[in-house]
Parts: sequence; structure tokens; C-alpha cells
Amino acid sequence: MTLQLRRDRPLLAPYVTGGIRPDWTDYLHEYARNGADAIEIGLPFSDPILDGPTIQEASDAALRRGVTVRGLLDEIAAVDVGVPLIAMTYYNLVVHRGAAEFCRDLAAAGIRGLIVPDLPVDESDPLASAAVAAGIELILLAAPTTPADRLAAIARASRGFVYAVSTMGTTGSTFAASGCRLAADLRQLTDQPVLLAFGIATHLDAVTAARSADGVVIGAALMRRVLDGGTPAELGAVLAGFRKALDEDGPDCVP
Amino acid sequence: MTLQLRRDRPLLAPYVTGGIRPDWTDYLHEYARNGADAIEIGLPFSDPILDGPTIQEASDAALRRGVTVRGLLDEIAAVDVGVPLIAMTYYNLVVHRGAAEFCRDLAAAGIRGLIVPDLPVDESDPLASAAVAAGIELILLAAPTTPADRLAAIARASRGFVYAVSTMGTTGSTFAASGCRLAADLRQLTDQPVLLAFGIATHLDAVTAARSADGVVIGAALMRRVLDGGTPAELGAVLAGFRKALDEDGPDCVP
Amino acid sequence: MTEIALPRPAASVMSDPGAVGRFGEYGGRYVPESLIPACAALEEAFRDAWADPRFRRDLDRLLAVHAGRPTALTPAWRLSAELGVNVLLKREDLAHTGSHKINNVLGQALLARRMGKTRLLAETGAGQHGVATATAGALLGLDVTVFMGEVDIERQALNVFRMKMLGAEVIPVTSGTRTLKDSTSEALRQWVTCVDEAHYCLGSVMGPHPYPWMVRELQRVVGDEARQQCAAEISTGTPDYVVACVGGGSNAAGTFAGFVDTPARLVGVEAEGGAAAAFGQVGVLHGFSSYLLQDENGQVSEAHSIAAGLDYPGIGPEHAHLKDSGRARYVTVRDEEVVPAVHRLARTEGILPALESAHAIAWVIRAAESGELPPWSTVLVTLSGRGDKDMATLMAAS
Amino acid sequence: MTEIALPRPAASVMSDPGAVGRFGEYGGRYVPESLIPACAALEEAFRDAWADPRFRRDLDRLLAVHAGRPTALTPAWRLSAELGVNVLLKREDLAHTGSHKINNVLGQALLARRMGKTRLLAETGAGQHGVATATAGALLGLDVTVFMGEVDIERQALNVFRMKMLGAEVIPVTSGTRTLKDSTSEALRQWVTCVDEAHYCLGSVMGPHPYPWMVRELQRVVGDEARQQCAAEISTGTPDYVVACVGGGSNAAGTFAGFVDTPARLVGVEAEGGAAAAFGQVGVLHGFSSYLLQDENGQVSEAHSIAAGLDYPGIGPEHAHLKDSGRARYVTVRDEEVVPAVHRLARTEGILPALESAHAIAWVIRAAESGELPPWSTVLVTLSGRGDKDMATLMAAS
Ligand SMILES: Cc1ncc(COP(=O)(O)O)c(C=O)c1O
Ligand SMILES: Cc1ncc(COP(=O)(O)O)c(C=O)c1O
Repeated sequence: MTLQLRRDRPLLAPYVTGGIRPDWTDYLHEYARNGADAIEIGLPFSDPILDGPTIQEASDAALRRGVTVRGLLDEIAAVDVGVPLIAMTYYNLVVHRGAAEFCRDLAAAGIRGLIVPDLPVDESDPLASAAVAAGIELILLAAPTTPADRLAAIARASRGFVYAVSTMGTTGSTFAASGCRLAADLRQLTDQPVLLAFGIATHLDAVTAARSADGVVIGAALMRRVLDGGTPAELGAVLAGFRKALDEDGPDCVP
Repeated sequence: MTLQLRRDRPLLAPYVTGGIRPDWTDYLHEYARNGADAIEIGLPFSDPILDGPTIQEASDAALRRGVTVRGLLDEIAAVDVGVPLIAMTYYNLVVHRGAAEFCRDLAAAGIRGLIVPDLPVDESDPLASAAVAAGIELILLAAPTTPADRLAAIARASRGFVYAVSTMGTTGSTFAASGCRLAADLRQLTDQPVLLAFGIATHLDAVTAARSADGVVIGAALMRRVLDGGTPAELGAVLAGFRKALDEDGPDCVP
Repeated sequence: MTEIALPRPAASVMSDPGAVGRFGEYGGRYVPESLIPACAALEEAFRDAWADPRFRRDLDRLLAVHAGRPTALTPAWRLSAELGVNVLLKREDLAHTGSHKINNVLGQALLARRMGKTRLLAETGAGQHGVATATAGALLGLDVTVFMGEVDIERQALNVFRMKMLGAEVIPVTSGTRTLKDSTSEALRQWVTCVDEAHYCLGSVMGPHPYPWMVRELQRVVGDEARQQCAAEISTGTPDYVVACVGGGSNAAGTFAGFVDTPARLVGVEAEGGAAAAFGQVGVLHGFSSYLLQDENGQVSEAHSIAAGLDYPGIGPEHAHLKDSGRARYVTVRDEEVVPAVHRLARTEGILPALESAHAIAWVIRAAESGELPPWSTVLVTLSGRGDKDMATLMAAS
Repeated sequence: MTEIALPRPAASVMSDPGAVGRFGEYGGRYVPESLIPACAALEEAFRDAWADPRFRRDLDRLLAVHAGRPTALTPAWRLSAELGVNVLLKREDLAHTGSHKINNVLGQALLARRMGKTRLLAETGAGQHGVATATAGALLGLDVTVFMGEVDIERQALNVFRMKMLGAEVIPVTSGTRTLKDSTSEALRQWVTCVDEAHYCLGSVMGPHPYPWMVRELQRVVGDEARQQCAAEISTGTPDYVVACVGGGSNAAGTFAGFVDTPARLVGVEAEGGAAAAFGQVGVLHGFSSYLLQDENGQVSEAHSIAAGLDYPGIGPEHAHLKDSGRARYVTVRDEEVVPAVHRLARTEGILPALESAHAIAWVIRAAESGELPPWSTVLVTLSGRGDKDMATLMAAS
């Protein structure tokens, strides 16, 4: 049960904040049904330093509802949506539980990968070992300012795919073409998929990104709709739109 | 027209703040009619540092009425009450006008003596000369803490009488027996009358004071009544009471 | 006395935490990849500057002619007589802007200029670090943006105005608890967007490497001066106890650095409602691992203290290491002890300490009165700041 | 340039005013006879103490370890560059309690103890001198009673609270204009009632002899330090101009005392609404003769300034003499120039000056910009206090 992403189409990985609504796992089903190749689930943390206002708001809302990692994992374990699930959270929640236990808990809930935005490659050894032991993949992030030697190290150490942050900013920032160069550089360094993330809000963004990368992560743009009351079905329809745009391709990446 | 006080009875010198009411000169008449041997007229100053709350209030009230030294002197010049009038004011008003002019103005208004509470003997030469030239008497103050050599100097330099401050405090303080000792000491040093002042509020105070001194000045106790609305006639009656008490004598000075 | 372990050898503590930025198991650089190059560049620039006599000379001169260093060492005569111990106060309240924060900030601002930066970012809670940063920015011609929680902006309107007078932009932070913790998060988020031109001027011995080390080095002037001054003032040369309050821990770290290689017992005083060393568990926040107040699910707890500057759920990583190694001891003081300590120092020495600093005083009073401090032992207390900023709080509390 | 007369020889100025306490024709001791023995005893005690190396040593030590002296001399780099003159700031804002007032008060409190007094009385306007006196009283174990006009109590609630925290009793003065002038009168009145046990701790170079001289001597530490510091800082050794604001005139007198025997031009800056040197006539108030603002009838005028500490209708007698003798020059600054001067210094140097001190800055700015100050002349400005106390006023003004 490793994280093996398909390579036959531009990858589409939508995001949802765990526990944002009581029926939040329905978003997983709808995402899966409407073309997701993997789903990123945010495990809410009180101090999300790489998240912009939208995902901060979503995390706060979920925490106010009283969600816990334990509870979310129980809910996740109870569903099977047919695409790989990836957890995204901050390092304190890992440390608090203990890296080994945390990874085992994820694996037991059926989660295949883990993204920790405040854990750079230099600090990742303990968690990487725990992840290996638990049989989940620790996915690392690269940024537009990452120098070449670090980029190589990240590309080497990341498992499952490489998470390329498109822009110098938080989730929900405006998509920047700098991301296309980063993704292209990364693809020189690894055979694993490279997914571009942060700020992908429109079909044009997604298509642009997918010309340079193997796929995209869409987070804040979806969560904005969820926070505005979008139902699982409505979000499914939104995702279907992205799927279609990606599959049909579109204009070139305008640098 | 020098300041020659009678010596045949305990001296009674009541005080009034010049200009405290439009009819303020009526107080002079009533005082004179009811046993005053001299009358002290306060020329109001903005910052009366040796006056307690009552005479401060009276000065402020008069100044708010717009009185000026010039105006008051004109009013004084227009009355003849039959007892010597003595001006009391602070040194800035003297300096402002010029000592020579100030003394001439007083003399021209028929005033015979001048008391300046913030002018100690050490600083008094210029004004003393001006007073002599104008033919008015500069009366100096002595205090309970004044050492013997200064007391002698004050007794020597004071003209008309010596003004003995009964207590370490401002006008309107409680009368203190220390004043009796001071008056007694001063009488050893001079043939001029010694008047005790500050805090003489009751007949008992007055009589006590007059056993050691040649007489008393009554200021705040009268002005309190004036500020409370006492008419000239009413104040005349109050003064008559003091006159009677002094003339009939009373209990001993209880130290 | 019985409770206090003898100091361990100091060789391994308060030294250079190396490229990994570790103090024992604590510290590190837990920030998004986007910030790694900036942190690395900062470390390199600081190492270079700190080894450069010209930089040191420039900074020393700034500290002397602008911030008013050295600050005095004041024997607290009357308090000492009352308590039966010799209390010496290191007077950071006399430093320009009213606290030790200026030491750190002048160093970082000078470094930022050396790095070619044109802007400073800063987080602030009570506003002291924000005012200090605005001051350094004005002096050195750098634009300053201060992030401050909406709640704190309301509580500290005067300091907001001071920052604006000094030309700084103050950005309200509306996320989370809208206090210091969240303004720190927001400063980190914003730094990502402008790493090229901006230096993040962090206010205490926390954050990703090299901050905890760099800020301690910039604050060690407090301890170094105090050590020299103690040598002149005390017959034994060094104090028996060295006491400082701990929010993030910069005034304590700077003070301890001057005495870590002496037999002095080091005591850090936390606010009971923000006592990460006393009640926290190991965790990671704002780029470093250390003791951290958190709930049973690992969410970071809100700190609560009458002293806004101690209202932080974490503690600098070096303090976590000093605690584990036994070289320093961490104690807590309740809000109810702090206000009387302010009054006591005011009435005995004519000094109105900051509420933060009053925590250190409160512990000394308690420890002296309980007999924990041996009679006539010598106690150096760092008075980290002045109390003027706290008058409104004290008025409300009285 | 053309307006400024060359300094006259300094032999006769700023020396001992003798037993009569005269500075030229000004000064003296115009108080009720009840206070004469107390003034005489104070003069004797001060002469004795000032000649006693032990007293000087004790005071020097208090100033160093408690008040934080010497205060820094800060080259105002950016302001200097903007103005084209070299501005140096003598940083009394860094002294304990935030202004030069502490220098005077520590000296008087020490003297009061030497005289066996157990209480201090003080007048205060803005509260700075009251806070300083309360501080010295706390430190030296003397009871403190501060007289403060009702109007000022309302305007300066924070300083009232500071004084109370320091253990002082604050007595509202309800007479006259209920401001500084009246609280001074009231302090004198109350002193009469308790001369045996109380020392009247007067806050500026005014009042009856020996106060103007004694306070100048206690404040000359400002000028003496600045002179030494200038010698190290300036190639020519002394500044071309020495500038200070003038309320009663103590910070100016203390500063001038350090430079009166140099070629430096001395400039005192008054608030236009309280400019006794500029617009006053000779008069007598609060025990001394000097220039005094008064109406055409000789009643004392109320002063009006945005700076509470300059809100006094008189000027110290020695300043009247310095003016007449031509050794110092007195200029005025309008409220409208003061607020921009605060902002300018804040933004160029990261220093928030007291509104009083900002008068001196405002004149330097005006004189530099008008060309009155020769290009790159050196101007020493005494920054008499910090602006924290004035934030509410500045907020209202902006
Ligand atoms: C006066 C004062 N002391 C102490 C602190 C706490 O900071 P640290 O623990 O870094 O010294 C602050 C923080 O604002 C402060 O203003
Ligand atoms: C900061 C400051 N500067 C100046 C003054 C004016 O006093 P002086 O003229 O005696 O120095 C005051 C008086 O309160 C003050 O607080």
C-alpha cells in the first residue's frame, strides 16, 4: 500500500481541511468521484505558519468544532474513496504524538503519505525513518528560492512525489510563474512526480502549472468555496471542471 | 500724617480685602465705627503665598471683579474713616509700579503704612527708603522661628508697629500660643507697638494675644464672614464684639 | 537551599550551537523550505559580522551613544535590608526605549544593513519589541513593519502610537488568538513574501536557527556588563544567584551568558500562566523545538499573564537545554505576587519595574522570605524594563 | 549669524551668588519671615555639603548606580545630515525617571537626610519633578508630599499614579489657576507649617536663595559630562552652540554651567506662551526676582504651552542675568513648531523627546534651515526628557 500515483494524465490533488464540517468525508468521495488522483487532508493545527487566511480560517473552524487528530483518523479509517489519501499537518502534532506512533496511526487509518510544511529536509531524518517503518511516504517541499544543491537533496529524499511550492507566499497566494521553472528544475532531478501547489485557483493556473509539472494541488481555492457553504456535491462539480481543463490542456505557460 | 497708633487700650486692627464687593469701603466705615484702631486693606495679588484659603478666595474674587491697585487707591482716597489705613500686598505689585511711585501712590490715597509679607528685612532697604521718602511706614513681620539677632533687626527696622506672626502657617491658621512668646520677646526689643496676627478667630484668641502684645490683627476670621455674605453692618457688629472682649480683658494666656 | 542542585560544569552550555543550531536536543530550524535560504544567509552573515571587529565596534558604539550602555548596576539597599539578602539590579529599564529589547534590535538592524536589506519586519505583543524595532529602523534608515495582534493593539494603544511616530507601519493580526503567538506566525508568513529585501527582526531567543543563538549573543552585553560590574561591587566577585524573568527568554539568556562559567546559580522566572519550562512539553513552534504549552491534542495553548511580554506559550530552546542540563533552574510566579512586587520595589528603591521584570523580583522576595536564599547571599536580578508601559494595567489592578 | 553677539568674558557669570543670592540684580530671597531661617539653614547645609568630598562622592555614586549617569552623548547622524549642521544630543531622557529632574532631586534628598529632615515637599506641574521627588524619597526613606494643581492632576493622571505607587502623597491644589504656579505657592505655604522636619525640594533654578544656585550646581553634572564628552567627540573640543529648553531653567542652567567659560554660544529656548525672558518684565514671585510674565497691573499671567513643564510664567534669576549680560541668548518657539520637531527627531534618530526638549530641537531646525547656524557648525542640544509622558497630548494633536 505505498503511494503510487498514476502517470497517464496530469495529476489533480485537491485538498480539504479535516473536520471542517460534520460531513467532511463526503468531500473525499466527491473529489474521488470527480477526477482526483490523490487527496490531501489537512489535520488542523493551531498555528499554521505556511497557510494563508483561507486555510487558517478553515483550521480554526475545525478546531472550534473540537476535532482531534485521533478523531479524524478514526473517520478516515472508516471510509474508502479509492484514491490515495495524504495527510498534511504541522510538525508539532507529530512531535506531540511521537513520530513513530504518529506514522503508525496514519498508516492504520489508510493514509499513504504525509506533508509537513514546517519540516525542511535538514530536519526530516527522524520522521523519514518513522515513515519508512510505518510504510508511509514523507513528501518534502521545494520552494522557488531553494538553491540547486538543496533541490537535489529534496528531490532525492522526498517519497511518493515532490511538492513544489509555486510562489514565495502562503497557501492561497496568487499563482506565480516562478513555480513553472521550479517544477521544470525538479523534473530534471527526479523520476518521481512533481506536483505544483499554492495559489492554483483557476483552470488557467492549473493548466499552466501542469505544462511544467506532473500535476497540481488545489487547496485554498477549494476551501474558500467550502467555507462559503459549498456542499460536497458542489465541490465535486468544481473539481470536475479542473479535471476537464487539465485533460483537454490549454494555453502555454506564460512566463 | 505718620502712623501713630494710640497706646491707651489693646489695639484692634481688622482686615478687609480691597474690592471684595462693590461696597467694600463701607467695611472701613463700620470697622472704624466699631472700635478699630487701624485698618489693614489687602491689595489683591494673583499669588498670595502667605495667605490661607479664605484670603486667597477673597483675593481671587476681587481680581475676578477686575479690581486694580490704581482703582482701589482712588476709592480709598475718596473716603475718610478716621483711623489709620494700612495697605497689605505682595512685593511684585510694588516692583511692577516701582517702589518710589508705589509709596507715593499710597501716601496720596491717604494710606499710612505698608505690609509686604514676602519682603523680609534683608531685602527691604529699597522699599524702606521709598517709604520714608513718601512719608509712609514700612511695617515688617516677625515669625516664631525668627532668631534673636534677626528679631532685633526687625524690631529696629519696622516702622509704625511690628507685625508678629503668631504661628508657622498662613493667614487663617489656628492661633498658636507661640505667638505670645514672640510678642513678649519683641516688646523687649522695641517701644513700638507689637501686633499679633494670624489665626485670631475668637474673643479668647484676641484676649489671649492682647495679654502679650499691644494688640491684634484680625483677618481671615472677618473675611470668612464677608465671603459668606456678611454685610458691612454685620461685620461692624462682629468687630464691636472683639472690641468689647479686648477692653474687658479675659482669661490668661494658656501656653 | 536543599532544592538547588550544584551547578554542573559549563563547558557544553551557552556555546555556539553549530550549523544545526542545536542546544542539546532543542532548537533547529523548523521553517518552510521557502525560508531556509534566508535563515542560512542570515546565519552566514551573522557569523561573519560577529567575527568582524569593525561590526562589533560599530555595534558597541551604537549601544553606547544611542542606547545608553552600559546600564547601571544598582544595589537595592532598602530591599536588601528588608529581605536579608544582597539584591543587585541590572538596570535594563534605563536603556533607550525602556527595556533590553533595544540591544538585540540594534544588532539585527545593523546586520540587516550589512546584508543590504531595506526593511525590517517584527512581531510584537506588548509593543516593547515593536517600539525598539521602529527605533532602530528610524535610526538606521530602514522601513519597519510591525505585526501585532488585534487584541494587543487595543490593549497597548500608546505603544502603537509610539511605533507610528517612529515611522513604522503597524499591521493588525486578526487570526487565531490575535495576540503575540499569532503575530509571530504572521511575521513569518509575511517574511516569506519579501525575503529578498526584508530582514525579520525577531524579538527573543526563539525562532529558527540562527535566531536563538544570535539574539543571545546580542543580549549577552547585559550579562557581560553585569559580570564586570559585580566584580567591582561584590567582595566575592560573582553573585550567588543570577535571576531573570523568562518570556521567550532573551534577557535571561543574555544575563546567564555572562555568568554561565561562574559558580552562580542561574534562575529563570516564568509567569505561571505562560510557564513553558515548568509545565510545557517538548514541541515545535515558530521554527524551533523546545518546551511548549499545549493541550492534550498537541494544539498550542494560549498563555495568560498580567505581563504581556511573558504571554508566550514557548521558551527559547537554549533555556530548555539549560533546564535539562541542570545548569539553570526555572521557577514560576503568579500574577497575584507580581503586583505587590512592583509596589515593593517602587517603595523601597524608587524604581517602577515592568511587570515582566517584577516576576524576577517577586521570586527573590518569596525565596528570601521562605529562607530558600541563604542570609546575605548575593542576588543579581536583571530588571529587564521599566514599568511606565504598565501603569494602566496596574491602575486597573489596584 | 549677524544677530548673534560674540560671547562676553565669563568671569562674573555662573559663579557663587554669595550670601545675598544675587545674579546681577536678580535672585534674592523674597519669602515670608517664617521661611527665612529655613532658607538660611539650607544655604549653610548646602555650602557645607558641597564642600564635603564625602557628600560629593555619595551623590556621584547615587547618580551613577541609581540614576544611570553618565547619560549618553548621541550624535544625531541623520538629522545632522538633513540640516547640514552637526547636532549632538545630551541624553537626559535616558536618566532614571525619564528626565534631568532626578539629578537635582537626588542631591536635595541626600542633603535633606544630612540635615536630619524626614519629609520632602515638592510642587509639580506635568508630574516629572513630582515623580523624581517621589523616587528619591522612596530610595532614601523620606516621606514625600507633592502639591499638584487640580487641572494638572486631571491632565497627568498617569504621573499621579506613578507618584502614589512610589509611596508619595499627592495633594490637589485648588487655588488660582490650579496649575504649576499655584502648586508652587501652595508648597511654600505648607513648608511654613513644617520647616522643622520637612525639606522643600524645589524643582528648578527658581525660588528663594539658595535654590537657584543649588539647583544649578546639582544640574551642572549635565554640562560637565557633556563638556567632557564633547571633547572626545568634536575635533574642536567644544561645540559652537549649546542649546537647551527653558521652563524654570534648570536643564539649561546645568548645561550652560559646563560651557560658560568656553567660546560656545549659549541659547535658551522658551515656549512662546511662557517666554518670561523674551516677553516678561522684572518682578518677584515665589521668592526670587527675575523676568516674569505679568499683566499691565502687575498680576502674574498664566503661561500656556503644549509642554506642561514649560508652563511657568517666570524664569530662573540666573537666566535673567545671563540674558542681560549677553552671555546667553533666549529665543522662543511656538507650539506649532514643537510637534513636527518631535516627529522629525523620532523619524531621523529613533528618539521620542519630551515636548519640553522638543522646543530646543525645534529652534535648531529653524535656525539651521534659515541659515542662522553656519553650515556644519556643531550644536549641542540637551534632550531634557523622554516623550513617553506626552503621548496622549501628541495623540490629541495628530
Ligand atoms: C520588559 C520586558 N521584559 C521581559 C520581556 C520578555 O522577553 P524575554 O524573555 O525575551 O526577555 C519583555 C517582552 O516584551 C519585556 O518587554
Ligand atoms: C523633560 C523636561 N524638560 C524641561 C523641563 C523644564 O524645566 P527646567 O527648565 O527647569 O529644565 C521639565 C519640567 O517639568 C521637563 O519635565
